[in-house]
Amino acid sequence: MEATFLLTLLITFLASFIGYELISKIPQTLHTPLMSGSNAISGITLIAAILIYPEVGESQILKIIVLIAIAFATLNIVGGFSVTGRILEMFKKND
Amino acid sequence: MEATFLLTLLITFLASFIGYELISKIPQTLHTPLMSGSNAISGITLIAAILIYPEVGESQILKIIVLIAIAFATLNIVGGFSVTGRILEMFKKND
Amino acid sequence: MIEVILLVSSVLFIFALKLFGRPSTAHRANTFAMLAMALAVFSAFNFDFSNYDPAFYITIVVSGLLGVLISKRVQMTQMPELVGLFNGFGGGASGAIAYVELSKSTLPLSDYFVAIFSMVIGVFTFSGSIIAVLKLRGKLNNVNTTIANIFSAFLPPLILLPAIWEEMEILSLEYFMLLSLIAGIIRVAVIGGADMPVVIAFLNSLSGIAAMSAGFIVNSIILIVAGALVGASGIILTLLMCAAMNRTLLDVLKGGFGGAAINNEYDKDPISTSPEDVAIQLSYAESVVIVPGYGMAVAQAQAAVKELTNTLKDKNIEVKFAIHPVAGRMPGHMNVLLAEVDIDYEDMYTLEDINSEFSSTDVVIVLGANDVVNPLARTDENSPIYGMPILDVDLAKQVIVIKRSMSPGYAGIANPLFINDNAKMLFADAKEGLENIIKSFELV
Amino acid sequence: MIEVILLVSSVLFIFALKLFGRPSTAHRANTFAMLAMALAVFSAFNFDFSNYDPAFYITIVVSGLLGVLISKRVQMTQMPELVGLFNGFGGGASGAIAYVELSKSTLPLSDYFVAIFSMVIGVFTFSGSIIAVLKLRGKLNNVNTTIANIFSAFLPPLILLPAIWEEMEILSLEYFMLLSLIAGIIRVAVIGGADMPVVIAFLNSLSGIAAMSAGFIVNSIILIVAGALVGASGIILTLLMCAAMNRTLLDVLKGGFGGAAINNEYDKDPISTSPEDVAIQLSYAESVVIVPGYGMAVAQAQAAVKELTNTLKDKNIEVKFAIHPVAGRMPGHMNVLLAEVDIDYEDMYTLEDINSEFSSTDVVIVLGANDVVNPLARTDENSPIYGMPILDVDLAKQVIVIKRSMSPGYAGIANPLFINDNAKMLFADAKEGLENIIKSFELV
Ligand SMILES: NC(=O)c1ccc[n+]([C@@H]2O[C@H](COP(=O)([O-])OP(=O)(O)OC[C@H]3O[C@@H](n4cnc5c(N)ncnc54)[C@H](OP(=O)(O)O)[C@@H]3O)[C@@H](O)[C@H]2O)c1
Ligand SMILES: NC(=O)c1ccc[n+]([C@@H]2O[C@H](COP(=O)([O-])OP(=O)(O)OC[C@H]3O[C@@H](n4cnc5c(N)ncnc54)[C@H](OP(=O)(O)O)[C@@H]3O)[C@@H](O)[C@H]2O)c1
Repeated sequence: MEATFLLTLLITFLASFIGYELISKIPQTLHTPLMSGSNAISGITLIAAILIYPEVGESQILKIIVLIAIAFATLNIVGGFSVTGRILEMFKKND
Repeated sequence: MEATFLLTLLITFLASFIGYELISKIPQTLHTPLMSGSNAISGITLIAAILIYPEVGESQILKIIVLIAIAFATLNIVGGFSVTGRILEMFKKND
Repeated sequence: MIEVILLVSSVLFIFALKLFGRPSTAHRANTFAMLAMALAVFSAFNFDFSNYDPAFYITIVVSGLLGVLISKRVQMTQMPELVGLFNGFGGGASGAIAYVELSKSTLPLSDYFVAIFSMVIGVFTFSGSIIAVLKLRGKLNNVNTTIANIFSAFLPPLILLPAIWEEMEILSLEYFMLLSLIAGIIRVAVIGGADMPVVIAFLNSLSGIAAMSAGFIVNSIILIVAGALVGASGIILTLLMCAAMNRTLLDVLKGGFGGAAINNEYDKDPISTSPEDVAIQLSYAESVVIVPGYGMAVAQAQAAVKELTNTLKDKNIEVKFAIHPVAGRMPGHMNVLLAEVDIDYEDMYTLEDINSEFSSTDVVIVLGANDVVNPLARTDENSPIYGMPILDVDLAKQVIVIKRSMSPGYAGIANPLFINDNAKMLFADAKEGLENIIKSFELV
Repeated sequence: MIEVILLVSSVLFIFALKLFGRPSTAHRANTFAMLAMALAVFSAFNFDFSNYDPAFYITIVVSGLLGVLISKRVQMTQMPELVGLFNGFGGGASGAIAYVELSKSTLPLSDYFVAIFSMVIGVFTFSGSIIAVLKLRGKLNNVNTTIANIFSAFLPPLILLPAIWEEMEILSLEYFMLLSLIAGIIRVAVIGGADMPVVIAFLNSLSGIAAMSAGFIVNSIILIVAGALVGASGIILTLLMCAAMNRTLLDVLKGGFGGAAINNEYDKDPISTSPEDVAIQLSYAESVVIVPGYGMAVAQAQAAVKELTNTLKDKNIEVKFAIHPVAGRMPGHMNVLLAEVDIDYEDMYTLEDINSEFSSTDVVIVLGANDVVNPLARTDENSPIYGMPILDVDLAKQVIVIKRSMSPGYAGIANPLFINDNAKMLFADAKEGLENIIKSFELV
């Protein structure tokens, strides 16, 4: 999606605002899974890595750096969601 | 601000979501001013009227219709905010 | 630059809504919203004010002044009508704009449908709101639902008419406008007067949606943001009211509720009482709960309520207000009237907060309220209000009902509370009744 | 098409966050977030998977498997470290991407600054997180704050260096990267171990902001939406923790808190007790509140807690858990450990909810908690924890403290609770102590 800079700013504001409102309401009990879950989401940067990977061109060094970014981000996403799932499983048993 | 259709949809979603979250939290005591206040905001359509007014061209009929729209929207905005202010003034006294 | 202004305006609108969340910040919310609106309007001129002729400026100034005038003149009890009226104007404006845009032949197809949508919704909001206002003023009786049913049945062929009958094609815009106008009138006409608050909140939501779609046509994000906020606000209030009556929105919009006098007889005479007796009873109470209803608004009795409250508090009697979510004729109606006479909002309790307290309350004064305290909602499965959450005043030690007669409330059904053993009726206009009680206090 | 997928993905992320709000829907929240992530990743390929070589796919698969492996292996007590580690990876990835983009000379100026920002924040998050993990594992002692102060003082000239010294210009990117790396290390190194949760939440917020700015560079809205959500989440948790300790974020980041042993003497000997005595005392109690702390996590005593709870409940003794917002080493740490052993979250109370109940509680068991029950926070203005809201266990009829010694908690100060008249110390490892109590019950 392409957008003008200010529209992007508006979206940034709206999303941050929603984040603020929603997270303020999450009870303390869930703060650990929230932390690990939102941590997993920060791996979203993987998308940027995928987008730029085909464009790095010849440079092997840059390519390796992007691959490192991909490895890091994937670890963050997969590990993060998996561990969050494990934690939440414990809360589910209580229902 | 110009934007692609889907970005606009995203903004629509984000704004509606925020509206939903915020308004769900407003206590019953304030429902009347909320109603009159959000009513005033719906006069925002005045902006559309201002935008298209210079473009209606020759047609006198269309011009008059836009003027009616402007009158309606202005009434809605000015009257709405003014009456909301009056109502809220009553709540302020209580502090 | 314009973009920055619009960004700021959007942000302000959202913070305004956030500040609306607490009585102590709500008046600042209004200032924020006004500022946001001013910025948005200003930005629409794009720094070029010469594009506009005197007719334009005169229209703005005159209607603005008119708006101020009306809003200053109106009484707090007429608030529901006023909101309905302004709301109709907002919808009408969106409808008119969509019509003008549609008249230009340059609209791309996708925008075309959005514009049709905006026009239909806007015009429907306009005519529906006008009817709602007339109903609230008591100028219109309920229309039989069959008319609406017939109209709905014929709507599909009516809509398709221009597609079939070629001569109509050139006028099809005007034709659709007329259809929406009629639809608005008929739809609202069949709905009972006391359901008008739901209708108005729903139309408020629609006017927001109309503004939002106008935003899609003229490509303005601020219309979309503000419109979405209004749309959300209206729909939430609508659903809250429906929940408070245990009815669905569809049920309300279908119309035909209330007005019908069913099962309107009592198998026992009520005990009636006098202002003097009430005064004596109150002076022996330790805790009093006042339940205001539509009758308080009609009688403009709020000042008298304040006076009675002061009298009671001076005697160290605890006074609370129990406010049902749909008491009166608009959400929060009672709260505003009480706030008008400086009653602290800390003393106003919602249904959930106070219902458990009635059993330990000495005296409950039901002031021009009826349906919202009708115990049939709990007990009679066949009652039209069955399942509606009510204020359980019948559990209190003593209930005093102040109203003019035994006639029913909006739902049109008898209220067994009136003949309960612990209830006494003070037949009087709400204001006069209270004033007489206060006078009697001076004699006690 | 891609745009539609991204729109759906954004919406899903937001609903995921909303579902996170209640324990009963939270596990669905994770599914939503995973789905949103999968859609976003899928869309990045733009339906053309052939653009990518084997190295790419191998990297993804291997690191994905590694992620699963680590997450399945880790113990619940190591959660803080794990979150910190993953967080560092996320930040590092954003930093690396920004670096690559910066290496391309085609970046427009506005994006250039955003990219620098993203790189600095990302790399800082990376190195800071690694240090935080090492500290949590106890592999690193507190570093003297003077190092950090000196570094901060020299930072401005260090940043300006490439502008002055021409030879450095070509390497300025790498130079800035190095500076950020060092800054992350030094900044976190001076902060005490028990403040690591705050640091990790703060770095979590930063990693969201880094992802968000990466979104600005590669022009991807989904990165912005998701990044903003993470940024907001991290900062809220950070501020909540700071509020729970009555310290400001700046104060925490400045470092130098805790570790110092001040005023560590008691003018009285504590009363020590035995598992048998505790068992007897408990069996006469009607209400018991258990206050878990860091010691429970260290000792992995949660299963023993569950067993004791069952034993007590079988005897019709009411058992509640009082959980301080910063008990343990991460927000919600105790809740997770207790949930692990199937303790109902309805039985876990927050500080606000339980503090008024202590005065009517028969026995409080403080299990490896210390600072969060230190009454000096209420009474001693000079104490480093003064003003921190604490669990007022000293108001209970009897307090039993299970810990291994009289040594202080993280804040490094003596706890007068231990020598209170109504307190008894059971010197033991949390797990062993509990197990002995349970055994004694069988003998009672
Ligand atoms: N507020 C909302 O947003 C909303 C929305 C939708 C529907 N409604 C409906 O509106 C109704 C509200 O209930 P409610 O209890 O407030 O009102 P109600 O049930 O309509 O009863 C009002 C009562 O006030 C009495 N009254 C009228 N004028 C009076 C005067 N001058 N002095 C004293 N009493 C007077 C009437 O009895 P007398 O003629 O004997 O005096 C009548 O019984 C409910 O049926 C509710 O479902 C409200
Ligand atoms: N949770 C968070 O998010 C967070 C964030 C920022 C700061 N903090 C800080 O962390 C601290 C948390 O307070 P807290 O009361 O949970 O912990 P604490 O004050 O650090 O005390 C923990 C106690 O547990 C005992 N302990 C250690 N190992 C044990 C074992 N195996 N068995 C039994 N006891 C053991 C220690 O005493 P012995 O050595 O005598 O056994 C110690 O006194 C606070 O100072 C808070 O400000 C927490």
